[in-house]
Amino acid sequence: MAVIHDVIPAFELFQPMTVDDALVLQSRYGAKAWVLAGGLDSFDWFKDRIKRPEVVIDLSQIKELRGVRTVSDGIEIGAMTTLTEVVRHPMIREKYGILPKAAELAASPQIRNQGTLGGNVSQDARCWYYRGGWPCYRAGGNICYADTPSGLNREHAILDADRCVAVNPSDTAPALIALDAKMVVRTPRGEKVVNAEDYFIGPGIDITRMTILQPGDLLTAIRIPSTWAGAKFYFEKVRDRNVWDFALVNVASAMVASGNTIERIRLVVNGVAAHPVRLTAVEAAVAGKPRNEETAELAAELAVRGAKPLQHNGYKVPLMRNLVKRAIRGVVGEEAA
Amino acid sequence: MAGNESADPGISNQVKISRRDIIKGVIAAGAVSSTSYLFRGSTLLAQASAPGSVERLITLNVNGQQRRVDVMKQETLAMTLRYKLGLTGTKIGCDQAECGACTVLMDDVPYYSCSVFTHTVRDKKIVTIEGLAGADGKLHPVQQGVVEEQGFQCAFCMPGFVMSAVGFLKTNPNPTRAELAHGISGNLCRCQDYDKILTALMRGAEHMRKA
Amino acid sequence: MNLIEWAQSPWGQQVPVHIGWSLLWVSAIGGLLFLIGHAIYVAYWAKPAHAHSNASAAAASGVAAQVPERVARHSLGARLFHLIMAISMFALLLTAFLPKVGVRFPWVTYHWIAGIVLTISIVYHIIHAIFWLDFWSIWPDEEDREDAVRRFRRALGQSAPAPRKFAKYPLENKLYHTIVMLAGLAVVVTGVFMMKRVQTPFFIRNPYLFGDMTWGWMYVLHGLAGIGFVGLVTVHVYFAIRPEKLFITKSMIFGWITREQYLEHHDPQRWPVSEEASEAGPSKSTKVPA
Amino acid sequence: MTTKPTTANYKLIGKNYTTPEIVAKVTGKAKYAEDFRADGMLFCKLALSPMPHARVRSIDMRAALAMPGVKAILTMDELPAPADSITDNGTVILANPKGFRALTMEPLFQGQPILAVAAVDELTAADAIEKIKIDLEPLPFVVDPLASLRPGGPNARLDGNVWVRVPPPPSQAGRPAAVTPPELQTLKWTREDFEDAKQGRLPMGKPTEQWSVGDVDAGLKNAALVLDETFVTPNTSHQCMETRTAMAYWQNGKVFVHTGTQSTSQTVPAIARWLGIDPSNVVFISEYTGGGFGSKITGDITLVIPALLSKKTGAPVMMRISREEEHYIGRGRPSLLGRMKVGFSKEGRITALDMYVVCDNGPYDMVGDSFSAGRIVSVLYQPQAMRWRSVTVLTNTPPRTSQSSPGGMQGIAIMEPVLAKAARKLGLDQVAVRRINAPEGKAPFGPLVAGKQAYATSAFIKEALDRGAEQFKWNERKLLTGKRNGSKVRGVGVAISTYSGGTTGFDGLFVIKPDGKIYIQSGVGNLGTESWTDVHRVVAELLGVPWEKCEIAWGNTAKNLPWTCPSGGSQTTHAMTRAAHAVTMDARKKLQEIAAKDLGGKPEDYEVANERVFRKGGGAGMTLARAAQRAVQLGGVYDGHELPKDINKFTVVSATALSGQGLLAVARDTYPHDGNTFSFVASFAEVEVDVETGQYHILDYLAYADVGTVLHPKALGGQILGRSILGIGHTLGQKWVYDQHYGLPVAKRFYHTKPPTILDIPDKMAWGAVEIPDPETPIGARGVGEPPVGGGCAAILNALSDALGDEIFRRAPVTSDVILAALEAGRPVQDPLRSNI
Repeated sequence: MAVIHDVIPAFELFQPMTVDDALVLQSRYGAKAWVLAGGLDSFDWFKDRIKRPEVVIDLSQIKELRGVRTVSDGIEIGAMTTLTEVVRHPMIREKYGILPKAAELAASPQIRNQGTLGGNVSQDARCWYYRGGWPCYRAGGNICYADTPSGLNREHAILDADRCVAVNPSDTAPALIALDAKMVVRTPRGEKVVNAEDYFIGPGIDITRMTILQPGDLLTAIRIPSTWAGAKFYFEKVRDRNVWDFALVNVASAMVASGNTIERIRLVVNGVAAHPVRLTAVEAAVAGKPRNEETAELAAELAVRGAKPLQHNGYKVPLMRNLVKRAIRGVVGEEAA
Repeated sequence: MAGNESADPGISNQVKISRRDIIKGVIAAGAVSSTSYLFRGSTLLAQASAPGSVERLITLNVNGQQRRVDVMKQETLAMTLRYKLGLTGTKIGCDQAECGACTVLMDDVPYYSCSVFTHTVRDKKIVTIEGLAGADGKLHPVQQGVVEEQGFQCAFCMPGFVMSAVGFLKTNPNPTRAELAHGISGNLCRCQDYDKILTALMRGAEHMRKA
Repeated sequence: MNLIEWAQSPWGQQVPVHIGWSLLWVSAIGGLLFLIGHAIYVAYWAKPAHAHSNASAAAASGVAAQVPERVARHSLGARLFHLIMAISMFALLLTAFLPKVGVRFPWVTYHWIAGIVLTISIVYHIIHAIFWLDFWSIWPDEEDREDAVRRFRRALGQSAPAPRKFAKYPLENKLYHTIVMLAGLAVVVTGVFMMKRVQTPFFIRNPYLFGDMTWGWMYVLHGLAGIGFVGLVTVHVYFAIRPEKLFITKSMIFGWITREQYLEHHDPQRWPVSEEASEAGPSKSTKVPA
Repeated sequence: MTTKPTTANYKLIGKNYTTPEIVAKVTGKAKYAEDFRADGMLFCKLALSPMPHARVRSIDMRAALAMPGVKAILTMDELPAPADSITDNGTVILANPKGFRALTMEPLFQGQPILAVAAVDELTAADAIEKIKIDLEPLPFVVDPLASLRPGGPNARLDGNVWVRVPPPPSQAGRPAAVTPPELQTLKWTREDFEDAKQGRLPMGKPTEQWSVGDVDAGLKNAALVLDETFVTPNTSHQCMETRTAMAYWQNGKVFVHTGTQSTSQTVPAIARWLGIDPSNVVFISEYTGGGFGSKITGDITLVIPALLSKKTGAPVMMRISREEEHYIGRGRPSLLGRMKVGFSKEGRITALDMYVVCDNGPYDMVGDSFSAGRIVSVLYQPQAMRWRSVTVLTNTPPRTSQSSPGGMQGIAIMEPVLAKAARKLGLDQVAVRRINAPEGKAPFGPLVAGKQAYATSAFIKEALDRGAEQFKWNERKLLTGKRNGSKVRGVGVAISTYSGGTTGFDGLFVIKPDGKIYIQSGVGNLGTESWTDVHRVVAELLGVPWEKCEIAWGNTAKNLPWTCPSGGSQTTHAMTRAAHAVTMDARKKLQEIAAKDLGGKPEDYEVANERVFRKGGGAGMTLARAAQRAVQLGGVYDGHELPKDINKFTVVSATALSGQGLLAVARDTYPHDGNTFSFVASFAEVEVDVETGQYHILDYLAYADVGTVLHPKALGGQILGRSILGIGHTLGQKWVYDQHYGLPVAKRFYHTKPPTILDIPDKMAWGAVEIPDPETPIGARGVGEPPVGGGCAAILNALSDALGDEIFRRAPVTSDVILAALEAGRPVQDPLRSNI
């Protein structure tokens, strides 16, 4: 059968108005259904005719999934809130500045106008073999093409790889983990709330999924506790092009310091594993230490411990090291972050 | 529509050359009638009535007009605009939300129309490049800026850039050159005339502020 | 339901990638149905197999005196092997299929470690069986066939000579061993190659050892053998706990059976209790005249 | 024409103006190929090869043909055979039977079209493609040129792995020798040859082509410094914003084709050749083209697919080429693997240059990039002795073709880092080193032909260097570089660059009608360089007619256009201002003659200005409108009923169709032209590198051009800076990525292949022009499309090595991973010897 990567195949479209209706549809069509948020990840799959659902459930009409609400402890952001809305939201900018900073570095203006926070954190891997429709582990196959003697893995994982070496491409995910955000998930069995860092899974757990979401589940909102409101934030994304490009590595940190001493910190790196990597060991090690080059060096060395680079992504080790350094001590020569 | 009224000079010339109907049919940016079969119907059978099931025949608000149009479930806005409404000013450069040539405004916000399902924008006000100039043909200030500065080269990316700029300038009417560059950074130009494009669009912003 | 999952190779060719995992349930249910069927058969149709010929009875009474208290049935080595194999087999099945049924954990490392244990134990067993054990005792022979036919005809109510008593192993046991051996060799051989596809301390990962098609079929074979074991293990456990077979199960633990069990189930001519056979056992047996 | 004419007194030339089509562009009314519709129009989709090299055993299209709405399927056996072509001077170019064709039964790269389906809509066509069974037999493949040259390495084609130019057959009396296609041969290097590869040096096995001038070995022996450097340039796709979409239909035996092109006129014979029909049966429409950069010189051969499907189905057929398809069939610039042994005197003068290049040609028609690279290096750096050797290797990757500054960009990118390193080693100023080697006047270059080298018409690159260095404040900036500020370090770079700047011998055609207006016919393709209109400003300028009174017909061969150069190789500005000048002189002569006939005296007593022809020193005269009426009455040569003998037959057809409408001016450019025309650019850049992330950005960029007379400043600026960034893109990140095991590309999206965005360009950009007219052409104007490309690429490379040192990169692009890995290891870590990363 000849292959063609153009023209979206026909499917049935549903545009529920409420989350309940969406869940009904999801349970009715199960694995046949594809849930569409902003759609920017989905369109690639559809147009390349690689993933071809019979039914698409478009969440765009569900009002309750949009907008930012203040809740008892912190804020709740609807999963369908666009990245632009997050970037422009005055209160988020003021208290949780790292999130808009990360969101603004994602993709391009048009994509941020359409792409949603829920979609950005839940997006699929960008491994070019996988996206090219090669039948790899992540596509349900029995091989990883990127981790072979001739594999092209410049953009791939240096940590926690298990057969598949793809990385998580999200920019907002590490920021949310740094903010200790909680993901609100509706399942057929009711609602559950999970820590952002537990929302993401590696290939060892499920090689075909990036998150805990199973068919029938729906991410409805993201809660950010006030724990880290107004903390000292650092976010940096290193990429090839200055717009519309995925992170080679990005780093997100939230730090509370008294004077020059680090009281507590949350430190997350993405683009190095199939899930954002929270560096708990580093967090513990630098707590109570002065915010200086020495501490930064210590953190950096600790961070890359156990890194297993592939042929073409060895540079990610020094890159991750340096970004962690910067997250601790800021960029020398610039205002401390 | 702009598309329909502007019979292409090249083509009208051919109309002289030949009298056969098929050529009369060749008009720049075809009439809806000639293109309504770009896509055939959904291959799926009529769906069971379910919450959120959608009708194919919808009304779109495009450039201030209500347009009735038959839209497939999987149809993108770019295809609807180009092949069903004859608005070919909206270009398809990559069809993958990467180049911005298909950028249109929806409620004043720039979107990649190649990556929006037409059914999701029923309730939005859509403006394409054809809808910028006044009915009297008076150019939009941003268009004016482009003309004055001879912005762009092959101009395939131009409609998208202009729509992005107009959308951005509505939120930030007085940007620095760098801010404008960020605002329109979702658009690609392979003639790489970026420097002149920025000059032209900065001039457009200036006109917009005066207007 | 697909028997085999196919995919389009990077070159656009249809290649198998693995079996349809729904076959897992087929195998499990198949195993259950078999044991239910067998239970019913034994309960209602199976005629008592002990109506045996006088000749053998006489022989039995004749030899009874010489048969030791405890007849050694499984050497320590054989039992250890069986134990280790059983453990690794369970580990393999759990690590392979729990994730498939929704219990998710990083299973690959445990799986290949258990796989190595199984492989080594099987290699040991083959060598041990060839050089130390009564190698042929486990293979079905002509007499087993005749007895099976007899038993079957009697079950159908037809007249047939009474089947003889078993030699060392009952036919079911032998057949089971044969199937397990085939499936076992299949998983082990494919499994060893498949380790080249994952990160292990032993190889540099190289999935391009074979072509897409060869690998595909290898995965299918591994999968088929794997789910096969689900049914086989179910059946095995079933037989292990059947009352009339319990003495065999015990012997796999303690290594010996009683004289009574020996005389009741086994034909001393087909399984003469000899020094070699009993030395491993804890019995103070004396030689049986041939 | 030896004295340098001045441009000061022009009224239109050198002035900005609003081009005639820009309003249509900015309002969305400009129609590109995919914007046309026709009643009953069908849509076609392509089935592409999934393998890098295979043979089609069988095709089962029954299921597809059975689908409602599927109208026809086209395969290779329905394509006309490749046909010879004939140049203007009658030279026959023999068809290459091994050249690229629209469809194939032996695909030589992934993505090569095997068949096309026409259906009532795209969805049906696409679904039909998936119903077609194509049984393919995989064949040996190679996606890296050196891999193919290794002993026992695979060949991209069953009958060879390298192109070799062969001498033409003896020419028949009177007719120039035919141009024969290159020959496919098999070449393998020895194990010993590959020893060098171990040190990351390009192996230099047996070449297939070479030339040499002067004593290279002596030059190297007597040099104060000898450098031996290997550098690799990337394969890059043209990635025009508009894909090579085409629409076609047939009417009364004529085929009407809509698609993008770089030449309206020259695409007609190409279409005729590809379809095996007479040019008079081709109507070609292309008012607007969404970028070409060399990939659409005469449209694209795949346009025959909708044309043939249209013939087969009797309905118009639209072939919308997707972005992924464009990646496969949209052509690309070949990677050059280069090695330079260069000897320098202590003053930095190049005493000898030994150049070896391996060209990653792709599987089809031979590209001239490696030859052109040698030629450009030779003219730009004027080595006292030079040897050039090359192998053009076939790989199972998309077909290559000229891309802005084909070979020039690569040659300059390979050479400039060597020059930069030499300057550092010799403790010399970078500008000075370039100045001392830069060409001047009638600079010689290239191989010896009949005992002597060819030479340039003129070169004022030294002026460009001087003025550029001053404007860029080079001497101040260079002192501030290389110093760390936190994790940031700055560097400045300069590079010189050149490419051919024009051709000669094309036709001009316009009619002065009784309404007093000038109706100018333009066969130039409209790529947005605006040369299609700029060159005709010459007519209004020399006739003294306001631009508003000039109407230009373009973009549709039914509008009777003259024979014109293709807008490639930066020819148009030079070639077509000459033609415009020639045709204006023809009009002036005819006006003078008409005036003399009516008002007495000799033609030369009359002059033409202010829309009139009148007796010198005032007195009797007549308006151009009146003269146009008289021309019609007089007929003959005046209204086009008699035409000059030397114009192209294509122009004859057009002029004949226009005859009798007014004063018809038509002429061929026969002006003398001593030498080869080159344009030059001096590029300056400052970069800032962050050594903790490997990221860098360009703070400032200046390109100072020597392009002769400036026609249209804004358009020129757009070209100089736009094409500079095209080159800069090759440094920033543009590349192909191929999986060597399957021979397939994994980088097909923009976010993989990295064309520069508006946020990747320099913070500040500026351009200048020395504005010294070329003495060998009447208006003094040269082309500018290509020359800035190499300079842009190399200026950034040089700025990076100025900031980081020489031992960081061995290839372009230079991305953050390359920089970080090299800084970490203290040496270049990437494998420099692969054309794809």
